[in-house]
Amino acid sequence: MNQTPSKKILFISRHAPYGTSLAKDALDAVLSSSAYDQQLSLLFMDDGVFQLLKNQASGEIAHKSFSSLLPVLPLYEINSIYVHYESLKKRQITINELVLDSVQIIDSSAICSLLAQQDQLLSF
Amino acid sequence: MNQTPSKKILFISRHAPYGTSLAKDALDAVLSSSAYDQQLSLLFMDDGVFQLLKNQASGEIAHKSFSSLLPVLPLYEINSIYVHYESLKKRQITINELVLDSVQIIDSSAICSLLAQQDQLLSF
Amino acid sequence: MSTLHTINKSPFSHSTLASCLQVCGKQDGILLLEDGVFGALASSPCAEELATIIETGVRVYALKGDVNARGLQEKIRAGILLTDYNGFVQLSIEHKCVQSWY
Amino acid sequence: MSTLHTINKSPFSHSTLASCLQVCGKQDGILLLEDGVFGALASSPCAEELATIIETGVRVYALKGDVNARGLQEKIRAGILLTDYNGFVQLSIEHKCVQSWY
Amino acid sequence: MIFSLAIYAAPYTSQASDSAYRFALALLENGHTLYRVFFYQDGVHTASSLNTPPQDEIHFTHNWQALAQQHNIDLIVCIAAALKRGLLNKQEASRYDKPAFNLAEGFEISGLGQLVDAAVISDRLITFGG
Amino acid sequence: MIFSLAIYAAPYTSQASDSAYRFALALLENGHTLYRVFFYQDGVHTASSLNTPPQDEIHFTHNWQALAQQHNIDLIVCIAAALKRGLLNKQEASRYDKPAFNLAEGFEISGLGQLVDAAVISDRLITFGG
Repeated sequence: MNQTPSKKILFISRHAPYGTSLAKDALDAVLSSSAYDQQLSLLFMDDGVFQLLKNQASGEIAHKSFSSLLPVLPLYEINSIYVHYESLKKRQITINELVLDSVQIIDSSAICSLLAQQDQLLSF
Repeated sequence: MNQTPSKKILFISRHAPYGTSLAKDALDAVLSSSAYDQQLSLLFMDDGVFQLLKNQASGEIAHKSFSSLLPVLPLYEINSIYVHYESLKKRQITINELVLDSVQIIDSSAICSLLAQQDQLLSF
Repeated sequence: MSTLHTINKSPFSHSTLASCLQVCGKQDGILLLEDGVFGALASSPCAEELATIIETGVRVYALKGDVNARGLQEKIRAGILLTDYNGFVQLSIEHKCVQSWY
Repeated sequence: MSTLHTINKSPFSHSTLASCLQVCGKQDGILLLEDGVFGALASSPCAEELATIIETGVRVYALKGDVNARGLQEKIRAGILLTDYNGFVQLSIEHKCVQSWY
Repeated sequence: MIFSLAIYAAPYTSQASDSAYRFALALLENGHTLYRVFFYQDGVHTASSLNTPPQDEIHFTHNWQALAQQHNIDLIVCIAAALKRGLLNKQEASRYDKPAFNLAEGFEISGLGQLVDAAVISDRLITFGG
Repeated sequence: MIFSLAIYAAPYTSQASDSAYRFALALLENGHTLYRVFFYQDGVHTASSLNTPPQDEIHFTHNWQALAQQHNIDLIVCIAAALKRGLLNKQEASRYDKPAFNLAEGFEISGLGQLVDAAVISDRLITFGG
């Protein structure tokens, strides 16, 4: 890794929490990557926006809740956290229902530009 | 199994061929069950109807094609093979495109009754 | 006798709930579990069809543990009944067969 | 620079193609593979949006091996380009990034 | 009432694996019988003796072993699905000249016919797909 | 150009496993470099030495081993995903007191950081999800 210049890497998390391990796998990948000194961002879209809901009480299904996991993100070197506006709207989720308040809500065309600016996409 | 009376068992195959192993797993389950002297039927619906298309040339993806596998069904003790009418219609598939000609095309309400007549459903 | 339908996928990303509603009879029951509980939201793509079928007498259930895990306690639409695994077992007995849409 | 989008699920049962089309820009490309090739049918739920996006200049490809395997040789709609794995590699080079919708 | 379960979902990947186990617990608590659990497709991975989940995650293999022993449940793994996915008992490992086997105690490898047999013997067969 | 692949799909269950291998073949044939294949989620099962597919099905484990040896490719299996899914090398088997190990030769167990490392080192990272 020594001489390689820093890259813009976007993690795209599109799956609902709990039903499959993909949402958790994406989060683990983001957190493990934070030590690598790259320009990391994270985008929630489609059912992935459900990960952001407050009041997840996953005690009954024996998993740590995303409501409690996601707030660690700002402590890591994640430059920006994006949430797809149309995905929220379609699910009638409002901004004050989200567990993170430092997110940037962006629409489809902004996502198109965001993708185009990256050096790599990690798709989950 | 000795004294148990014969049961009506319907296999429901709802997944497209090749993309996942579910379609093949369903077919294998049907064929393995034919030795058990029960009243077996098979229903294709949703993307499962794609299994029935003629001219599948799966040589390029290293799987036996369903076009060549499904014609063995009538040789086994499968009482009836059903295909969901609305699933065909939605995909604009016509009857003469199907590799089996002994199938019964039934609509949604007939499927509702068909399910209600069964002793067990095997969902694929 | 009738059929219990179980749905474990989100109707926002999978068509299983829509498929189930096509063939669900008046005597049948529907159980939403795992990511299927997103189908109990008022914003669900199948919300209208679900409302119609509930009016005809079909009982639609959602697994409480899965609803709570996803933070949907306050967001479930009226007419959806909450249940637990004991209820799931009971439902599977009250119906003759179970069709799993996955 | 632009993005190559790959779709490997049937649009009749999954919403991945619809999601992709929402954010696909004019410079982007789309590759349908595995069960994603069902998206190349005229009857696909996303057929209209796909036609619109093709008119704006987006190139939409389908993997020939997956098309033939499924018996869709004669059923692919006009405007969809057939390619193979060498073409897939080439497309991934011509675009800056690849987003896999699965 | 006699139940059987068909589990097609991979443990640790799909929640359906967990749902199936909870359903089994509930039916047994309610005084019913669980005749057989049939593991097929990626469900076969449930039966690996090498599964090593973190302390704070469910150990499905141990859970099913304990339940089967307590309630005399048939835990059947489909042989065709198992072999291609790297799940072998001692005999199969030796037949195919493999250096190890990984089928956990309490699970048995058998044919796909055991699925329809479960459907015949049981009053209810419930499928848990991934 | 330098490529890496991320494979999340289970072999024998999802065609994506096959697509990934064919993509790898094509990129190598076209003179490009494959730096690393990172196996995560159910993709880790690709690395099991016990996989025993029927003669007429693809042997993904052997195929990747051969390709890696021929072209000097890093085959990395995510350790967290592997352990819970019953994929162990000799050291992990001994650490967790397991009776056997099943990581095939040529594959290496390592941390999730190797995924982002692959993204950094490579010009293109392509994900194959199940």
